[in-house]
Amino acid sequence: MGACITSTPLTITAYHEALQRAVPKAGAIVTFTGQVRDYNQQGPISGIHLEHYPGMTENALTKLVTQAIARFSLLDAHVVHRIGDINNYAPIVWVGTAASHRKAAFDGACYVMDLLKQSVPLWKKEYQGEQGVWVQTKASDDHAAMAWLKESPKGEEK
Amino acid sequence: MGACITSTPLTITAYHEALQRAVPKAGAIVTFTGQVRDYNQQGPISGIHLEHYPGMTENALTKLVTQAIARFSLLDAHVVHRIGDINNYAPIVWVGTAASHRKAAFDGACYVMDLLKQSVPLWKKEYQGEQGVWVQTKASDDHAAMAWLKESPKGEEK
Amino acid sequence: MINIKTFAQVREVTQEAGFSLPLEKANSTVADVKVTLRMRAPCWGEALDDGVLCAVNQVLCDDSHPVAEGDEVAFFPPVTGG
Amino acid sequence: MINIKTFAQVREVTQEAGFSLPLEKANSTVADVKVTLRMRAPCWGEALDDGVLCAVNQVLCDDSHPVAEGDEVAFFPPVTGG
Repeated sequence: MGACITSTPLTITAYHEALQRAVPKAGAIVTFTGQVRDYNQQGPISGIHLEHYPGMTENALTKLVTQAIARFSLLDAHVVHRIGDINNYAPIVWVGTAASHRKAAFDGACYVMDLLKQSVPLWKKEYQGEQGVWVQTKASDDHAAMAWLKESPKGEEK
Repeated sequence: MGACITSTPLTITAYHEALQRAVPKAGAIVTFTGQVRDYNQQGPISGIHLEHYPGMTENALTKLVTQAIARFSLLDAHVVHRIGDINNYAPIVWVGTAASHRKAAFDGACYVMDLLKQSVPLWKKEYQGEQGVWVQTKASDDHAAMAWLKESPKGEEK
Repeated sequence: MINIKTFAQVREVTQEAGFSLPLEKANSTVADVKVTLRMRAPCWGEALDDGVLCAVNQVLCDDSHPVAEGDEVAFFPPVTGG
Repeated sequence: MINIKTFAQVREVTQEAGFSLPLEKANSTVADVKVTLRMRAPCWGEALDDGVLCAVNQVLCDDSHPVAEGDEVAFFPPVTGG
């Protein structure tokens, strides 16, 4: 199991090989790579900046991966998230899941990404030239989604 | 777009990198790797043999990938399937999908694997020592699943 | 002549992976080919039992599908790949 | 003293990324801390508007959550990562 934050470019191939080495007997491995798109709803963008909450971000990612492993009986799951300035088309996030069967591996990876988007303390600013604009979300949706984070990371898992 | 059959070990990393190079602007890339498990419902196995229908297998895979791209508006999708004798823990099949958003990439990869299992002319024999036993499926389920293959690969896609 | 192909259990039961077969009449169908094959040897009766699939020129077909001179007609069990 | 931290828009609006703040009374809650911060400068009123989240010692909390001496209390907008 692994959850990691980095300000340097993601090395997708290395993560994939590490996961495979960690659980060589897995029947199914699913990976997700999220990359910076060159547009948003307002038009073209020239890159993003991702701010994080040092400590809490790592804890939230670790908790998320631990929950995914328990919930879907995964053999293993890793997540790596980049922070700081990131150019268009560069990978932002990588998730890898390993399971005995493919449904669990797919469901686990989807779950990690869904919750990550809603509940890990990361904030995205999109740039159009020099002008950076924070990405907005509906607070109401987000409050509900963040509810699971209210459990202590060191507490009992449900 | 690519669909390929090989009797040599899969080179997952190379496929992943090729997909990324093919659609560098994709927002989301999902990969699935299926590997030989060392057991079945009867007990431990020592490896498998996969037989295919030369020509029809390639056509079916190509059609499947083409349909997945159309159905989920994927930017690209690749599938590579190994045939012949395959040892425990070795990769059998690799699927990679690229899309603007993650749901399409996940759904596309799931779809390719679901239909592949049911509708591509591949037959698996599992070995316990020297003794090989064909994997069975319920004909009734399979007839329904194979229905889509009755459309000509060169015909109009629905 | 048509080209018969077999795969997996069908190939093992019949011990014939591929061979040519004369078309016995005009307007033949997959069902007609099956009748001819069943008369070829007892093992073909076993091989063509319920559940066996047929592809004509690599497209999956029902028993009513026409079979013409030069066609490739394949018989195989339900698939189990992936 | 408690340690206040801010992120993203909250940090930019207040122009204070982190600082120490005396706890004004025993049995303080997040709501009490917010009252103190709103009096600190007008920008804090804006920064603590609806939708801002609070974490005490890196665990997300409601306004009623207790805040004790030495706690890390962070304010930030809804998350938008991934």
